[in-house]
Amino acid sequence: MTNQPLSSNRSRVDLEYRRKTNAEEMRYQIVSFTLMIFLTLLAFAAVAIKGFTSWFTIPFIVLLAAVQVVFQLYYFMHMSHKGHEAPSMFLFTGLFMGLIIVLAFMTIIWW
Amino acid sequence: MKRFAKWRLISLFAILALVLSGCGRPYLSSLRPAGEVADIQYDLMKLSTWIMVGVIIVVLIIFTIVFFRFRRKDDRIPKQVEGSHTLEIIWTVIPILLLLILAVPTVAATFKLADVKEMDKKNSKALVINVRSHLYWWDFEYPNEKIVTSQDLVVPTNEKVYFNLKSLDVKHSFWIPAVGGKLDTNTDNINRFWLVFDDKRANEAGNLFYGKCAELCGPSHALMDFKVKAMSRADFDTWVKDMQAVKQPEKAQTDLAAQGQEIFNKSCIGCHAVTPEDKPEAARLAPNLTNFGERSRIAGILDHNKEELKNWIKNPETYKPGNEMTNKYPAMTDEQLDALAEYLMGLKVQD
Amino acid sequence: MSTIAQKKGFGAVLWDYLTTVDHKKIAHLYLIAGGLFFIMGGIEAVLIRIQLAVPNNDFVSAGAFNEIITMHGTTMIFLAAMPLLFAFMNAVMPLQIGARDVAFPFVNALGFWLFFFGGLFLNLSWFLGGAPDAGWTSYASLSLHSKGHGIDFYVLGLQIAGLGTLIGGINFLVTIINMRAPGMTYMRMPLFTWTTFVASAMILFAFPPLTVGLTLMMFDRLFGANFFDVTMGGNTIIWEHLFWVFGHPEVYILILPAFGIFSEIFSTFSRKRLFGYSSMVFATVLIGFLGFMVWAHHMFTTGLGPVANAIFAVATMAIGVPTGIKIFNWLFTMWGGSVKFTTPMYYAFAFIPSFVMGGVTGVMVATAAADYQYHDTYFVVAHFHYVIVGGVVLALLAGTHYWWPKMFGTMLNETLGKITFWLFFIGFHLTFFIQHFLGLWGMPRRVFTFLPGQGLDAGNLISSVGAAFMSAGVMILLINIVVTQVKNVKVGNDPWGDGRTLEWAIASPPPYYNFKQLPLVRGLDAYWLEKMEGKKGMTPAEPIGDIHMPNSSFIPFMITLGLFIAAFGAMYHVNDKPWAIPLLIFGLAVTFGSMLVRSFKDDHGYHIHKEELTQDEKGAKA
Amino acid sequence: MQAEEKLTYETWPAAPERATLEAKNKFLGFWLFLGGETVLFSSLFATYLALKDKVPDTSQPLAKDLFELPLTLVATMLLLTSSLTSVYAMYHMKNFAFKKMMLWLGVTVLLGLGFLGLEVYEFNMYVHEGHKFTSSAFGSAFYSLVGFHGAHVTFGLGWILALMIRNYKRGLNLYNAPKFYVASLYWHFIDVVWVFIFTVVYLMGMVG
Ligand code: HEA
Ligand code: HEA
Ligand SMILES: [Cu+2]
Repeated sequence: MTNQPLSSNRSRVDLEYRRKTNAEEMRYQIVSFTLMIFLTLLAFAAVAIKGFTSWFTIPFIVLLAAVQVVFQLYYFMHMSHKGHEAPSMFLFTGLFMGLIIVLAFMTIIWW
Repeated sequence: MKRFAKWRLISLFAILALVLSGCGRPYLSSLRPAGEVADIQYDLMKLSTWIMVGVIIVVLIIFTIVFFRFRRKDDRIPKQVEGSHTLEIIWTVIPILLLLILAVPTVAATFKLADVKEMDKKNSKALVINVRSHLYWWDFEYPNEKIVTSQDLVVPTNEKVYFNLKSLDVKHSFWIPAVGGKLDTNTDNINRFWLVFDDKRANEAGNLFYGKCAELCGPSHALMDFKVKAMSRADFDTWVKDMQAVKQPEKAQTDLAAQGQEIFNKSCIGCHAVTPEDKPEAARLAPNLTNFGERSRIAGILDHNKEELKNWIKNPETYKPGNEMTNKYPAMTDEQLDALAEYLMGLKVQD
Repeated sequence: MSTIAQKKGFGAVLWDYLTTVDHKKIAHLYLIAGGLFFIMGGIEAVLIRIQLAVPNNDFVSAGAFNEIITMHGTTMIFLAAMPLLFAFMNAVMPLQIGARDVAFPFVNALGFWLFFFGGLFLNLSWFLGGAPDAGWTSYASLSLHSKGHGIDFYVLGLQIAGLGTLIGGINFLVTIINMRAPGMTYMRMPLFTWTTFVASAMILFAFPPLTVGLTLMMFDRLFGANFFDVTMGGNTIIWEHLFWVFGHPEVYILILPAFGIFSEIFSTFSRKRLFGYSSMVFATVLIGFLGFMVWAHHMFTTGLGPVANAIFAVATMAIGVPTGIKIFNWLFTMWGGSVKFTTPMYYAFAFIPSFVMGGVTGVMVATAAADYQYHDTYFVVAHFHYVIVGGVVLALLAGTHYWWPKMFGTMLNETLGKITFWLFFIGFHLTFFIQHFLGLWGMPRRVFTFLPGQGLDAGNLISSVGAAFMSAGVMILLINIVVTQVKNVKVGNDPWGDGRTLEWAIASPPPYYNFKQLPLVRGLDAYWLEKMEGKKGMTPAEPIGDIHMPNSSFIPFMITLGLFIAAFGAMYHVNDKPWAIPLLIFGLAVTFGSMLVRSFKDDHGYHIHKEELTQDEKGAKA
Repeated sequence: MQAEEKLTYETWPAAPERATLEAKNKFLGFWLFLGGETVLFSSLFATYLALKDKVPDTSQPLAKDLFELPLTLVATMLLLTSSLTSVYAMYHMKNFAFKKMMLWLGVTVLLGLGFLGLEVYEFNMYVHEGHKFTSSAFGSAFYSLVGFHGAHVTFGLGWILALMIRNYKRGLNLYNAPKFYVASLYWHFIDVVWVFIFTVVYLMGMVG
């Protein structure tokens, strides 16, 4: 297959539009970054503040981690964009396999 | 292509001949089950074999028809068929059903064979044996009876015998094919299961079952055999009493044996105990020899006589490469070997 | 550039192969190296059978026997079966999807060299103090206990070879996803391509656990870690899990491409499209997926407890269903067809009963409670040789005969081919059928000898005789290959006459750019469709234009060589050799240096110009 | 060669990381590789969880004795921020602003170096407390998991630096844009792994 030709004389409007969407996306990125920092602080706080049982804390911080990872994947790594069908399929399959391994190692290896 | 069909026929006969020639030796073969566990497993094996033979026959029928009916005879282009939903449903659903028929008893048996609740009960009367595997030898401890023996496992018949399995060096696997499937002796944890030794069928097998190590454990893995003496409960109780009665090392009966005992006490007793008392398992460095004279094999593999015993002590390496005994004691002269053999063969607890 | 048939000196040919990034030449490399390792593994198998022919045999010593079985298993699985499958994937898959090349030609070459040097390293153990001796599964307590460097060779060699397989798998995946010709939708891909796809995906997810396992083992043996040392808090079961999390998918990585090969052969020689194509695809994917859920069926006797055993038993049985779908679809592909019994078809046909027998014993060993009896006996040895030899090896032999003309432009002799088949097939059943019974009669596996008087003598002798038949078969194949290549009678595009898929639409062997113009794919069995409409070739999907080609490169060889050297450094470091750590560093420096050179030196490849392509055409006609 | 073509702001495509076939392949291949890496790290996490606090004797420190919140928090912030800065870099790459991209990449590298420095300091501290790679299964598992991540960080830094040096004079084109993009994907992935490390190893370790 040959390389796709680049449309060389794209209109100004087009460029403007692209610039705008890029900038807008960047704003999303910052929002998600702020959220991530917030979630991180929340997780650290949950551990720093004594008094919660570990039955609460551990699921809570794991949940926070999962949410953060979704932010990373979908915003920072653009997995929400078009053309990421194969990547997300393979990544989630990998994640699934990985979870099974973790589950097995936490249940059928004796302590 | 006729040849092909003929060959199938011949092989069928060969199979038949094999089956008729017997299902292996009664003391060794899993096809000659001699206890409840082996029975359960044998039943599962039979069930699955019938299902599988059925599957194979169906496949072979279609296979044969294809072979004879659809060989190329002319240059015609056959119809390009895409598939058939009906057929596909049939050969999805029927296997699922067959597998369900197999899965249900499998699950039931798996849970049944793992049921060792009896061991945890307080004041349980169940017989428990702690099996400790070592590079190429087996150590058997009866914790409630407070005795230890090695290489020849002694068990009562017609009752559930419970086992605690562990290895002290590398992983091995504890297997008495005629009596039940195997369970690994891990280095990490204690595995538990139970077996039953059927009285009548033990008799048919000469009251001596063959046990094997079933997990590759080094050069002499193939030689890590043990034997199982199955006896009635009464006989077993007597045996236990006799063992328990040995508080001091058995006194040598003859002069030669006395010499042997002296040599033994100088060179061997560091590793081998001759009293059945319950030392901590890590201190049991080599097979306990309390009732050595009554064993069935030397080192689990050699015939039980003085000649083989002397050969073994002279150079264990030739019989069990990589064993832990080689070079742990000074070389012995022939006289010393005679004396040792005399002494060891005299180590008996039952009269 | 354009004339391929030029006579070249040996040195030039060698250099060509050392630097090639052409998937077709890499296929040759895989075929040759994999073939050599197959013979190595086969010779080891014969040694096993000689030793076990009679009781109390002392043909080889106990220690040597363990080395031989370990190397037999390891070599056959990692260095013979997989690379041979990779040979066909490389030779055929890009052609089947109508691509000019794979996605990463450079990585493709790198993958081969990693496999090759890994295998070389592993086999050097024979000469450098002893081969690994803890079984191909290398369970942790024994492998930590094992003296000498055998296990180190295993760990490092497999690590290197495994890396090669992993990047090879990624390369195939990207090729299939991104490089399909116009019109080649997923549901028009030939089944061999599909199975390559699924097997590659399985490689992607199965090899990392092996990498981790090997790394932990390396840390334990060479760098003082304690993962598996119970006295230090370690746990050997971790190794068992990591190994089988990889190990079970691995066997499907082997069998799926084999299924693919047979699918091609069945439909080709039945002159019929594959029966139930979509359910075949579905079954392939399902087998691939389920393959990851069942690994603990190798550990039924480890003591995981009844809950785990029951779950894994039932999950394992489930795999029988999609596999059955495949078996019946193959049978019904032939049903109503016009079946021509060529050598490849002999193998494919014989595969069905052979594999079904192996498959159903698989389901038998999956019944956990009964597996307490089967496990680690010759019953299991019989099971897996029935599926591997009756499935994978028959597929490899079938594929060799089937695609030989496509890869080398000349046909293997059919008569010799059929002789090979009969010898191998008879020998195979003779060797392994009786082993089911040996296992049931109480013969554990991995025993270097057995004592007389246990009723095992006759069975073992029969089994050994069978191995002799197989050897004879393989030797005839080798003769066939030599004779064929010496005669070198050239054949056309579609030498079997019944070709259906795209690889048969172009010359044998294909020109180095594969397709002058990318073909337009109008349905399943693209080439067959065109033939049925009376066309001679494919309709092009593009005008003739310049073709972009990658440059050859010596860097893959260098990157790998560095790792090979580094592995020696890592290994001898435990012996306190003063040169060991410097050697390790030097080796890694060669590797990373070569990688840097690669990334700093732009390599944009070159173009074949339109004019050259048209000239080629004329030259060929003249 | 089209990939080497000099482009301008106007001709720069919307998705330069996937504008050529080579780029598409690289992009996809790298994502698949990350899928494999997921399983790799999962295996290491699983091993760590199985061996956590498995020490031969009571004299050795356990997870709850070792880890401290502030240090982990600072390291986490450094790495998270570096993820943002590399997003900035890619933002400028898409806008064909080479200089700005390089600048942000530079910041990313600095933050990454800071993270690595903290890790070295931390490991050093543990070793002094008796928590060594060779002292227990727990130690082996801890250093393997966290160290594997650290090695990824190191490799990532080397990679980004090499790209920056190599392309310093060249400016952006379709040949190197995908390379920058893929390197930044790698960097994010390292961050994703870290999120789990600080949660599973450090925070869960401190909870007990
Ligand atoms: C190519 C390799 C390959 C393949 C395809 C398979 C296929 C299968 N294997 Fe096998 N296996 C190995 C290679 C392979 N195996 C190896 C190498 C080992 C030993 C490793 C070692 O320890 O060294 C092993 C060991 C092994 C064990 C462990 C035994 C033990 O150590 O105790 C088990 C247990 O469940 C098992 C099960 C299965 C099953 C259920 C299948 C299924 O996929 C089979 C499915 C196929 C069919 C069932 C036949 C066709 C179906 C029909 C005609 C439909 C109707 C069928 C029914 C209703 C049953 N295998
Ligand atoms: C792809 C996998 C594969 C293949 C193809 C084979 C092929 C064969 N295998 Fe085996 N085998 C394994 C994978 C494989 N095996 C594995 C994984 C194990 C387990 C190892 C372990 O326990 O750790 C095993 C174990 C194993 C055992 C059990 C060992 C034991 O437990 O003690 C036996 C015993 O009979 C055996 C035999 C054979 C035989 C006779 C063949 C035959 O089919 C081989 C046929 C090939 C030849 C015969 C080629 C010979 C060629 C020549 C003679 C030509 C010479 C020419 C020149 C020199 C120019 N194999
Ligand atoms: Cu399996």
